[in-house]
Amino acid sequence: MSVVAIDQVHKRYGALEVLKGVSLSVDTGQVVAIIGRSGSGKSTMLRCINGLEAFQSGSITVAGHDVQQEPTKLRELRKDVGIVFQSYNLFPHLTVSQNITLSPRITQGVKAADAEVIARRVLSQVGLLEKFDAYPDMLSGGQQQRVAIARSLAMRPKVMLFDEVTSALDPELTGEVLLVMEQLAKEGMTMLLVTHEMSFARSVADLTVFMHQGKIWEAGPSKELFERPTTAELQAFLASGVK
Amino acid sequence: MSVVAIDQVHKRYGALEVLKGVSLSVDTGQVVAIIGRSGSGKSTMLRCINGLEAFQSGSITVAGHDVQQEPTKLRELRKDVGIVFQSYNLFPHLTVSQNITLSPRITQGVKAADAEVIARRVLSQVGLLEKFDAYPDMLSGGQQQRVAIARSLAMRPKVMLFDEVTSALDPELTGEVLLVMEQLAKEGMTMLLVTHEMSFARSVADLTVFMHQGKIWEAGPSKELFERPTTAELQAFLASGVK
Amino acid sequence: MEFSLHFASVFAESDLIIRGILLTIGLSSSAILLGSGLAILLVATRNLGNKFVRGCVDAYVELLRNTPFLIQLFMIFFGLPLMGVRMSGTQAALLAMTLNLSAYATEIIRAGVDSIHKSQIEAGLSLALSRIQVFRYVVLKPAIAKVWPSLSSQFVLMLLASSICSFISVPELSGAAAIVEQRTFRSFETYIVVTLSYLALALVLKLILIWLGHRLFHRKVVSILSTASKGGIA
Amino acid sequence: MSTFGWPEFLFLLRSAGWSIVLTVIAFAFGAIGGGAFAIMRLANNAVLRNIAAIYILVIQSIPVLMILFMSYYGLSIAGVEIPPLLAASVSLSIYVSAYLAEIWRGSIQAVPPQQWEASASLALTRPQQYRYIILPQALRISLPPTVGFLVQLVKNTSIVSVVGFVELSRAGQLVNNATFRPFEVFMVVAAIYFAICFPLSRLSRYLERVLHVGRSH
Amino acid sequence: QSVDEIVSRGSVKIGVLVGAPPFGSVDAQGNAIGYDADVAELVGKYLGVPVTMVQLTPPSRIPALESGKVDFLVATLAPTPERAKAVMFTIPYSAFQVGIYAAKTAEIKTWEDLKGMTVGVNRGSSVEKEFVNRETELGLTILRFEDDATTMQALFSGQVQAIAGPDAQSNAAIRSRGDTSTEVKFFFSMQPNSMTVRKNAFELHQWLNNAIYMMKQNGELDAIARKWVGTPLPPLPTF
Ligand SMILES: Nc1ncnc2c1ncn2[C@@H]1O[C@H](COP(=O)(O)OP(=O)(O)OP(=O)(O)O)[C@@H](O)[C@H]1O
Ligand SMILES: Nc1ncnc2c1ncn2[C@@H]1O[C@H](COP(=O)(O)OP(=O)(O)OP(=O)(O)O)[C@@H](O)[C@H]1O
Ligand SMILES: [Mg+2]
Ligand SMILES: [Mg+2]
Repeated sequence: MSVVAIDQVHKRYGALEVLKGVSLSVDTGQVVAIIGRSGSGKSTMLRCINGLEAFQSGSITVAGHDVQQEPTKLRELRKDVGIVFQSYNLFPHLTVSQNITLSPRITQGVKAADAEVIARRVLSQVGLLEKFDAYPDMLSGGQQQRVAIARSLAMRPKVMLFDEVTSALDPELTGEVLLVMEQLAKEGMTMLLVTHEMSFARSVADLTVFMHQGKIWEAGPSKELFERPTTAELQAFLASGVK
Repeated sequence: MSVVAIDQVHKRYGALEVLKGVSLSVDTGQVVAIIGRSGSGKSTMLRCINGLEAFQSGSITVAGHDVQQEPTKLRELRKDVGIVFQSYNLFPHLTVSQNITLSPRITQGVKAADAEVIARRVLSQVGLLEKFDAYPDMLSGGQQQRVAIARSLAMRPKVMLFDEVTSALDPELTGEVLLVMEQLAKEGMTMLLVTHEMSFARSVADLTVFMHQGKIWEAGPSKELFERPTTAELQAFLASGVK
Repeated sequence: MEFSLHFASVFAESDLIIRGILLTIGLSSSAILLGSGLAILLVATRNLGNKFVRGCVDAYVELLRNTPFLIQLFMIFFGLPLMGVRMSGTQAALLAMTLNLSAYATEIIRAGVDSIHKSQIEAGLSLALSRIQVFRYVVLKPAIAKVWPSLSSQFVLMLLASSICSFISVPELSGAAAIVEQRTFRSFETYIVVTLSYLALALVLKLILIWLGHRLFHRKVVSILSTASKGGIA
Repeated sequence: MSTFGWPEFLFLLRSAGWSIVLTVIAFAFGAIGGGAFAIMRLANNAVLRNIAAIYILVIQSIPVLMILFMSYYGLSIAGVEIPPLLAASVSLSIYVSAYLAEIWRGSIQAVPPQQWEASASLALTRPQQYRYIILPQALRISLPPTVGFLVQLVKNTSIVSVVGFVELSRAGQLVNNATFRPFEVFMVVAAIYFAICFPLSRLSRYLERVLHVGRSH
Repeated sequence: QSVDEIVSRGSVKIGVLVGAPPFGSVDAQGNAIGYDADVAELVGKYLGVPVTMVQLTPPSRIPALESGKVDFLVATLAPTPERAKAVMFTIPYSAFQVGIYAAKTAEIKTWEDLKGMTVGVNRGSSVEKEFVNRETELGLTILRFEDDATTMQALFSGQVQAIAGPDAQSNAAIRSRGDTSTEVKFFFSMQPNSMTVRKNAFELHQWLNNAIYMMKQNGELDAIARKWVGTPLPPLPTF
């Protein structure tokens, strides 16, 4: 059953058309890697899915919610869809546990004690229980990124979106974060992830989607796609920067 | 003849000893890669070499200058030693050419016309001649980093220091910058570079230095070092995050 | 010129001065609390409201920032009664100070809010917070932290400007001093006492604000005097 | 002068001239002092740094009226005669210098420390770093709060009435005392102040918009 | 400070209060005019030197005198023993009646009728004492305002129920506003005004007393009083 259904989405910034009719369907428990050159519209697609960007035409349904720009509906949607960004975006004035419990407490009315239990659970999921009371600026980049993931998980989302969550990290720290994502995949979380880590995409993602010039240029089971890219563009892309 | 001579340098931040007796000698024209875990003191060593950090004991001589915290002497030293940082640090209020010509003009009294010639030369060296009049925020990360290198080259340094100049870049942009550095190495520039790109270190550096806990733990010709690491720490390090 | 200072007759009126000091403290601290509270509300309103609401808040700020405090005070104390709204001098002073401070503080805090990166707001929204919740829990504190020095300066300026309230019979510090001065003609003595009192009040306020700033925003209290700059590189 | 008419209005306008002149003088000299103290406040030398810190702290804490009062009447008693214009200019400049020093120190510190390192690595001297790298960037950051302070300064020049200058506020009071038409008179006074200050406020907003576009925070 | 010094300097600096018409005010050119200004001119004439008039605000009168910015004050100051510890007063050169002003509808005939009222007074004036002396006895709430005009405004705005003020100024205010609802209830004292010199300026003090005596005798002060207040010069005390 498809938990994310994107249908003919067009998105323009002024005159610039960034998404030119994107359609994609993701089933529950699937892991989808989105790859493509800078500027091809990967982030924009993710941001459209959780309503951070409005789009001009087409429709998106995610976890049973129809994506539309109505504040109350958006909030309901976002309780079911977690997103993690490249730049972590932790709240610098709150401790790790406060970062995590903020939204459950004020949007779901979870009590302080229960919220703490949740915080402990998701922190151990990402292997950072000992940073419970630390402030974000006391953590390394990789640790911050894992807290950002934990913060999303605390909402018990049905779908997780990841936007280049390792690009700002050096190789060692990248490893930490990829491990957490692999673990999530194993636990059956539905995930869409934009990534530059081809080896990770290949090994973890069920499906890989190659975006090019605002379109889904090529898509398919990861193994196949990486081994037998059909379009010239994807062949060129895979040949270029990838190590 | 050794152009960089580091002898038993100790450096403390308050109670924390960051460099615990580091010694290193680099000959003219050599390319030295410095690798090691986060926090091992790599940046600190580089910053001591061009006097950005004072150290408590030991001595450093570089390009004939004895490194000591005396402003006039430091300035003389810095005319011969270029440094490029991970975060580019271009001057955002100046154009690319102004970024490059500023120091030659005001510290070496080069005339405007001559400075422009220099700017053109170093910009073509890094393949960015067409960005002569652009402002830094109009450039991509890789382009900014190459301008930062060009800015250092304009001083005609005898030694160049690079501190993780590609960490902030995505794989595609990383390629651009590494190419420039390889070119410099071929031209015989003496270079010390902190890097996470093991493959680059292996292929370009004559010498690789592994730092661990404030010490030079292991050092040797790059090929050998990567193929036959002797210490357990270097073996573990090479086995970990490296792709 | 034979001139010497005689503080005796000024100190004879120390009752009046001390009551003035207490009133100055009371007025200023209330105005700071109420004015900042109002400013936060205004910034929130401006932030969450539509173009029209934003225009109204801007008009309020510009009107109060660009006209003299004395005249605002005058209009409230003498003008409002003509429209049937009567309040005591102290109430009028408190209202005028609160409104005046709220205008300056609104502008300062707004700048702080604008400097909060958009990504923080997006992160908040993505966690299903409403825009008001994002403002309250994500934006507000870091925004105020960023502009705390300017805000503190404005508070001190307000403390010093409270002297103007003596114009409408409020016997705060400088009003009390004017009475003493007119009774005794010991001008210099009076003004010296007043200056030192304001200096003490302002220093204490400033130190409290610095301490509070560190307490609220930095998690560790550091030395109150100068700390070396990050720019200390030869 | 017993009715509020055209001559009185002109009198107010002429007095506004003093407000402007004194603002300009105080700002010009205050800016020089403020710049110097801001840089001292950031010096490597702890003595300079603390002198500047204490100067700023103390001057910001004294009502400027008292600075003026003491420098005009107080110094006179001590045997030093200074003309009122000088006393007013000096006192206001001292006051302005402390506030600008504080605003500008903040702005200089807002320039990322990496800019200091990068320029030092290019062999620039400290004055060169300030001149070519730091100040041009700090300027952009400092414009809004500086203009914000300027707007307050225009109104705070009213304290010079204590040494005999009839600037706008004082003139308003004189006209009111003679005509007993407070609401008309003060409305006009407020309007003149508004006419002076509002363009400055707008300028500040405008500069903020223009100079902050695309800049990272 | 001696008269000789002033004469040999060739000019005299006299401090006058402005902002309290009809005693002191400014014309639309900003020049000091009024009762005090005319008297000051007259003193200059007797000294035989041109007069530099220094306009002063209430809080700067005494500092200007003590710091030597002016030679003496002709600034509508009432002599009180308390003040005389700081400066020296000449014999009075002008006087005005001080009365209680209130709305016509208010039933006020004597001090007793002010019981429990909120009253206003110019905080710089010597009349303030009259209220303070009766503060507890009558249960008064006293508000002290910046100047006479503001005090009158407080009455008009209803912030106080009655004020004490000089007749000349109060009448001028009532007239300017075209106010018909306010009137004088009763006069309770005559405030004499003295010129003020620095302590120890005995010679100047004596000379000014002499000059004031002369102006009273030859009717010059009376003419000034008629011009600015509209009534003849009342009998002035001497001391
Ligand atoms: N707010 C905006 N206004 C105008 N154009 C925008 C905006 N955000 C993105 N774009 C443009 O939309 C296009 C797609 O951007 P997007 O961020 O989705 O690319 P991406 O595939 O995520 O690239 P990257 O790998 O660099 O993150 C780009 O050309 C970009 O310049
Ligand atoms: N200004 C400072 N004050 C105190 N400690 C510092 C300071 N700068 C660096 N350190 C500490 O010195 C140690 C070495 O830092 P350094 O930056 O040299 O490491 P590095 O090897 O460059 O690491 P990375 O790969 O993360 O850049 C670290 O433990 C760091 O926390
Ligand atoms: Mg993107
Ligand atoms: Mg480093």
